Amino acid sequence: MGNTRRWRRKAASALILAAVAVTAAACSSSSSSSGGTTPTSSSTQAASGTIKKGLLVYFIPKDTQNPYEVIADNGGKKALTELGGKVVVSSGTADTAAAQIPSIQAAIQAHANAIVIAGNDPSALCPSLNQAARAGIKIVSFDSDVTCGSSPDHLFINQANTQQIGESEVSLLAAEIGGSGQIAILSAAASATNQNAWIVYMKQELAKYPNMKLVSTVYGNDDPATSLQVLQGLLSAYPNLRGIISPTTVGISAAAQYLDTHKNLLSHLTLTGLGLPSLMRKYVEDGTVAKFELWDPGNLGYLAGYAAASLASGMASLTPGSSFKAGTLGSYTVLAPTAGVGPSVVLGPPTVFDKANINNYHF
Amino acid sequence: MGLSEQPEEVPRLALDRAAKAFGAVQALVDGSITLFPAEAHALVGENGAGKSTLVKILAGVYQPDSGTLAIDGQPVVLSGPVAARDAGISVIYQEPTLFPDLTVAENIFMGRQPLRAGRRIDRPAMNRSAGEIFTRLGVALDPQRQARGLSVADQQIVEIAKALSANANVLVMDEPTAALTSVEVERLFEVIRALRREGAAVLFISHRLEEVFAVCQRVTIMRDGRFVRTAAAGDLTIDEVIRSMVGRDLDVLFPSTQAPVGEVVLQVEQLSREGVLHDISFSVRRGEIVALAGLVGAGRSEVARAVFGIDRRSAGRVTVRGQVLPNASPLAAMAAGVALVPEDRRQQGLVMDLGIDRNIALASLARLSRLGLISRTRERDLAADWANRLQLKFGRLTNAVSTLSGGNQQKVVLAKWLARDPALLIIDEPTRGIDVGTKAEVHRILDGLVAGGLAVLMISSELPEVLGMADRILVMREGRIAAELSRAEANEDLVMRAATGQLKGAAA
Amino acid sequence: MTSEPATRAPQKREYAGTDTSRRPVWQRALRWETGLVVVLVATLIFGTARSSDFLNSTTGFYIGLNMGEIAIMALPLMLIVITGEIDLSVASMLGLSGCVMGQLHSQGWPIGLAMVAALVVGALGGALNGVLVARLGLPSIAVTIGTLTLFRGLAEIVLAPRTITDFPAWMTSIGVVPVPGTQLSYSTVIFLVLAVIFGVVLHATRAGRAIVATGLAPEAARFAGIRVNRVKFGLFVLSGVMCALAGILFTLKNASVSYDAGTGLELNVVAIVLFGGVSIFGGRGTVIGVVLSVVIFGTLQQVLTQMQVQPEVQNIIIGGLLLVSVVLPGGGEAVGRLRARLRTGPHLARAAGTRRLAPPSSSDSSMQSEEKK
Amino acid sequence: MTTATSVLGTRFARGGALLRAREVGIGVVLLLVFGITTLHNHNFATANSVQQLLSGAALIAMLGVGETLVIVTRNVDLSVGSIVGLSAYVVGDLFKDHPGMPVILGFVAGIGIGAVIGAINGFVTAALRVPSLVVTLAMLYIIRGIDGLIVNGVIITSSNIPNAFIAIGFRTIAGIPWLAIIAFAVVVIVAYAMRSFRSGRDLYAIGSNPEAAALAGVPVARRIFTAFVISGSLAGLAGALFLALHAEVDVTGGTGYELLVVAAVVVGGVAIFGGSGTVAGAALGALLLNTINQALVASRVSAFWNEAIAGALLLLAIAFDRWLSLRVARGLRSAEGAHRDL
Repeated sequence: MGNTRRWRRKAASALILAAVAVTAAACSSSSSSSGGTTPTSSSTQAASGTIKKGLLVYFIPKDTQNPYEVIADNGGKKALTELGGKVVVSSGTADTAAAQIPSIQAAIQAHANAIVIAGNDPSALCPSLNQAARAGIKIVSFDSDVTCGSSPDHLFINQANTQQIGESEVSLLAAEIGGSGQIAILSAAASATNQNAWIVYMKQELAKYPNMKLVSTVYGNDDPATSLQVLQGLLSAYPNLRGIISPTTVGISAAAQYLDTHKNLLSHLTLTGLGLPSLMRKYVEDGTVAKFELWDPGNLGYLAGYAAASLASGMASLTPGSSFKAGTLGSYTVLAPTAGVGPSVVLGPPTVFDKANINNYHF
Repeated sequence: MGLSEQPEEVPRLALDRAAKAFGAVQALVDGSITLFPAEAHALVGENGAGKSTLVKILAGVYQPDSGTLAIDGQPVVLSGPVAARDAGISVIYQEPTLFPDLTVAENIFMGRQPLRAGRRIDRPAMNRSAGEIFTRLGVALDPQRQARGLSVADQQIVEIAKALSANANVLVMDEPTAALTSVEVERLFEVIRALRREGAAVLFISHRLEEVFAVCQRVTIMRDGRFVRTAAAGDLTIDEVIRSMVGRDLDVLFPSTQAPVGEVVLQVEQLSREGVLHDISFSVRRGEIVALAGLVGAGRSEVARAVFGIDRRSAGRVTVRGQVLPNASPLAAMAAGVALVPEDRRQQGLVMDLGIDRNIALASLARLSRLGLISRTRERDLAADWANRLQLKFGRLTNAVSTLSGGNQQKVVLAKWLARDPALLIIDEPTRGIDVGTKAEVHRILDGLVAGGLAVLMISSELPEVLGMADRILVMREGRIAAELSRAEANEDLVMRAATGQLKGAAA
Repeated sequence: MTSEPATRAPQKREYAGTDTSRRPVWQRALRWETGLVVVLVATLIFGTARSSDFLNSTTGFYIGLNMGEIAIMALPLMLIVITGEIDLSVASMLGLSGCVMGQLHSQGWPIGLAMVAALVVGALGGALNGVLVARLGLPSIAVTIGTLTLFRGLAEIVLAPRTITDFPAWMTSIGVVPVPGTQLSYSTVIFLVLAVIFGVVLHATRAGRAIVATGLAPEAARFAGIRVNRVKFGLFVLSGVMCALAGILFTLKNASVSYDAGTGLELNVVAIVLFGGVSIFGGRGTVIGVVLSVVIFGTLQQVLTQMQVQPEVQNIIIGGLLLVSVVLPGGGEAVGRLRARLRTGPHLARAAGTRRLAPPSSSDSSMQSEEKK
Repeated sequence: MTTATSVLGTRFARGGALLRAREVGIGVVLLLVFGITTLHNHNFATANSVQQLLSGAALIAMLGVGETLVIVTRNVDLSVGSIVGLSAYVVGDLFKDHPGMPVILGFVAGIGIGAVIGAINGFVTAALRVPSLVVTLAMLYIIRGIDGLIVNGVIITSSNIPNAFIAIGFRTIAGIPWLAIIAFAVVVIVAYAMRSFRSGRDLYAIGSNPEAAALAGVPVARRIFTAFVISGSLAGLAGALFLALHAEVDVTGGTGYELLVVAAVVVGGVAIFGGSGTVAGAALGALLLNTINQALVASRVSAFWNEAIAGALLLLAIAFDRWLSLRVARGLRSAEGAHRDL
């Protein structure tokens, strides 16, 4: 399975590279073609130099119930409130692309100015998003990117550099377990784009630690109960497991809770990953988890909100190197497309939380 | 035996002029019966005379539309089965109502299980009591076995045990002997006599008049939902009873055109079905009616099912007009010209919720279709044609057949099959649950068909029908043909004796 | 009369809402469908009142796009429910067939061949259901809960954790563009064509009569030469194939497939079929009703999403509609029963839990009791 | 006839023996799975691992008990999973809003929520005579919707819940997890009641032959209503325990449990069309399914195979049941046939 997967991954990367090449070409042409429209509008915008009032931005999170997404959505609302616009949060109750499509359609029919979406599927949403783009709606993705190639053009608000997260996760764990032993990954859904992207970089980084062996990747589907069940199976299958990386807020919290109630495991097992400080505070304070990292999802949504509003007002573009202002977060520069990721901005480096600083964060 | 009627005594139970209608059908017009303590009282009447409705009223299942019921002289209203039970009435239905998943003892004591401290069921006591009842009945049934898989006779025993355990002083037995062997019947009679000695009143319903005279002191006769008369058994003869039941002479009921008997249509050779049928061989010719007679459970309907292909036969050969029928294929049988009017009209014969037209057309759809589409016009025409030919009484052809009376329902089943122009008609219980008038009509239809060259294999539990209609009678007993009787030699006594295994020298 | 012990479990029908034996089927059906039309019109008026441009062709296109696959799966399920069975494995089969198609395509199979393979997988899965239900006589609800898990598990084996996305663009455009010359999505057109075919088959052919008769009176159907088991087997295979077709469309529409495609849709499909007036006890149901039900669900979803009604409330509304759809037809009878209860005291009501027990409301009950001699 | 049939019949069909055999059968399979897995991976038999098996199965077993009561009456309750989710969240929410709330009140609240929903299910099913499959399917949607409205994207975490409550989720007594003890107690109590009280036997009678049950004076509607209330209450209790076990809950709590529970119950030998089966069997079925799941992971079988194997096992269990009953029936028929030959 691992082999095929790697093969698949390579093939995919090759495809994506090819796509990127095309995109890059298309971008230059599209920037010139969009340059036909954008400069005119931006020239008028530039004259006032402000973001339009009364913008309507649809935030389409993975689902309406994920706490992480809710915090991000609230960040977006905050941004649009500052800008005198309005945010509508719309999605399904389940993490499926099918449940998000009606929300995209609703955005089109409501003549929204921009859509900010966290994709449940890298490509299933592309057809719908294309329709939205054709209707003149600016597309911003955040949290989990959609990989539609060049169509539609969209800006990805990257929570943190994908590669950086993958690497830092591994190095955090390596530092704690002395760089040797069996480790495992407790992920969300097997089809989650961001998870899989991070895992790719984790594996690359692991090559630097010859004594650390990734024995298994299990999927908790971002459901506490499933996460617990697969974790238990993992522990049973690999009694000598030294470390677990759970790059999902639900997974790490479920795993921490289990370790918290089975402290005997802590003598040889270390947990790290991506978690919300509010969920993890208790476990950091009582020593169950030493370190984990994350960015502020509220800021992520806030940035996405500003990016969407700026794009819709012609105050920002997808051109690499261009920049826009994001309220209290300062100014951001659009990065050039890289393998698998189109134009993007990065929120910033993730924060590593530990006993010393966790009480400073309240998301 | 003698007459034990004591008019001055207060009857244990008196039902007076009870009536019950279901929609347009008046099932019971005048149900009246009086039971005294320590008597066995027979209720006789033809199918459809209203006996079962009367029984269900006594059981509290139906509430009569009018009429009164008194127990020990006190008027009562039985609002449900529990009320009837509390009033001391126990009903043993002809169709046993057991819980297949529970044990025999639990079946007997359901809802009345003996309790011990804390309202818990006292299983040992329950099993012991059940065992005692079986001892009293003289049967060896294990109280702790599951009811699933009990033979019909054993189920009947459990039903009787249920009634006995309830200490009922009125026992209603709706055809309890239908499925019993003669030994079992005699044992049951002993039980009834014992119950009578203990002061209970027993209402005994049976079609076997000799049984009625063997065990009962008084007889009540019903016809067409009405009370006809009650008399002491000693004052009646079987003939009188039959005349009262039928209300006319039998000859009128059974027209008999002698049709020329032609070539063999159905040839059955060594037909067997494991555990059910053994080595059945017979033939039916053009223009004759062959009747399968025998007790319930003797395997008559099973022969029909195996010939038609509903049941798989384990051995033997069925040939229709020289063509060997493949096993278990009703379609092949139909194609060969076989039609089966099954015994259970509601479950097997008709789709009750569908219209008259659709039911009639159901077996002829291929003929009514053009390019795979059913022509509604031709369907209606076919139905209208047969409804007319069989003088069906109905409102509209699209009305559900459930709105029809039993007799008209049977005509719909007949129409469905006759529309296929069959060579062989297997008809199982042709007149069950049909009023007397329609009954004669059905007989006339059959007679006409035979005269027209149809071969008919008829199964009937009604001896007069068998004797009146059939050219030859095959008497079945325990899955075998016990005797073959010609129309000339057959009489009620002979058939019954063959059916119960008391006929010496019969083929077996 | 048979020697078969009478203790054999009676009909598995539990609580029929109503005793309908007195009114012809079509009259009842008509009444239910009239109700559906009213609900639909109300929904449309509501939607238009909220947003003046609700009633445009784009809305219709979206409704079709969102409901297409569910609607296609609802058609064979309707027939299965009419025969008195159920198929809960539909959404899993959608996922499995999509995964098979995706996997084969990614391995270099031509897309057409991969689609055929998906349909074959659908037929095989349906045949498995069919064998277990029709041949072995197992309860379809338990069997299809089992195959629901099995098919989804097979999809997981085939594809997880990958997502296949590299489908030819000219095929995946069916998720974006309408059928040329119309404003309808491809899945809508396919559904409408299928609905017409299913309608004709159900209402005007021998097969349709066989299906209805099987659901209303399986024994009578057998005695009329209908091969009840074959009918059921065929329908399960048909269901498998249709679900595979839905899986193909679902995959192309989304331009991607992963093992969890369509998870949980089975409940939506069942809800649509039941809301369309198809009786869970079998024997009753019309294609028109199911089509109306599909349109109502789709329209409602659009209206509510555009009104920014939370998805949770949408769930509540769906559940409520489903509940109403079964309670309403039985409502009249229930009131009558309550009245009877008041009249005759508590005993009757205590015995009233099961159907065909308490005072029979139709003439046939008397016939039943009279003829068992 | 009577004698021959009953003697032979006894050997084939004595109810209790057959059912006991079924439970023994599940037990044997359970031990086999356990033993083979342990050979493969010695860690599977450690105290910790066994505790996990028991705790993991406890919730489904408890739901299985309630579901058994309902299925035995020829109904089905598909709303249990959503009740677990709602109950777990509401109990958590109560603890969050009232930090000093006694632990026991959490359970009372959970059971109360379940009982109310069970009463609605029971009323609509029994009094309005609507098919329970549709009723509880509709309730599944409605409860999930209500749950979502209450949750509204907020997660209840372990810091919101009293430690004494969480302790129930992982503490053990003599090595046995609390959860398993509670589930065991529920199984024992209900099993005893189903066996030893008239009302319990009534449930079997209703499922076995509803018409005969009414004729025997069984209050059918009331019993069905009660079965749903108990099923709902147990689901509510399971919800509270779900919270204790996971110490956090969001909107996904209990998702998909309904089918898992039906599967466990069917594997445990409860006939889907009513009349037979025991709560002990259902609980063993839950334990078996959970053990198989864990065994697959412990045997390092790819997680992707879990679901397919679980589905196949469920089908096997149903088919095996059918085969068994056919064999019994055939045995009886040839027994009667043999008699006829006498």
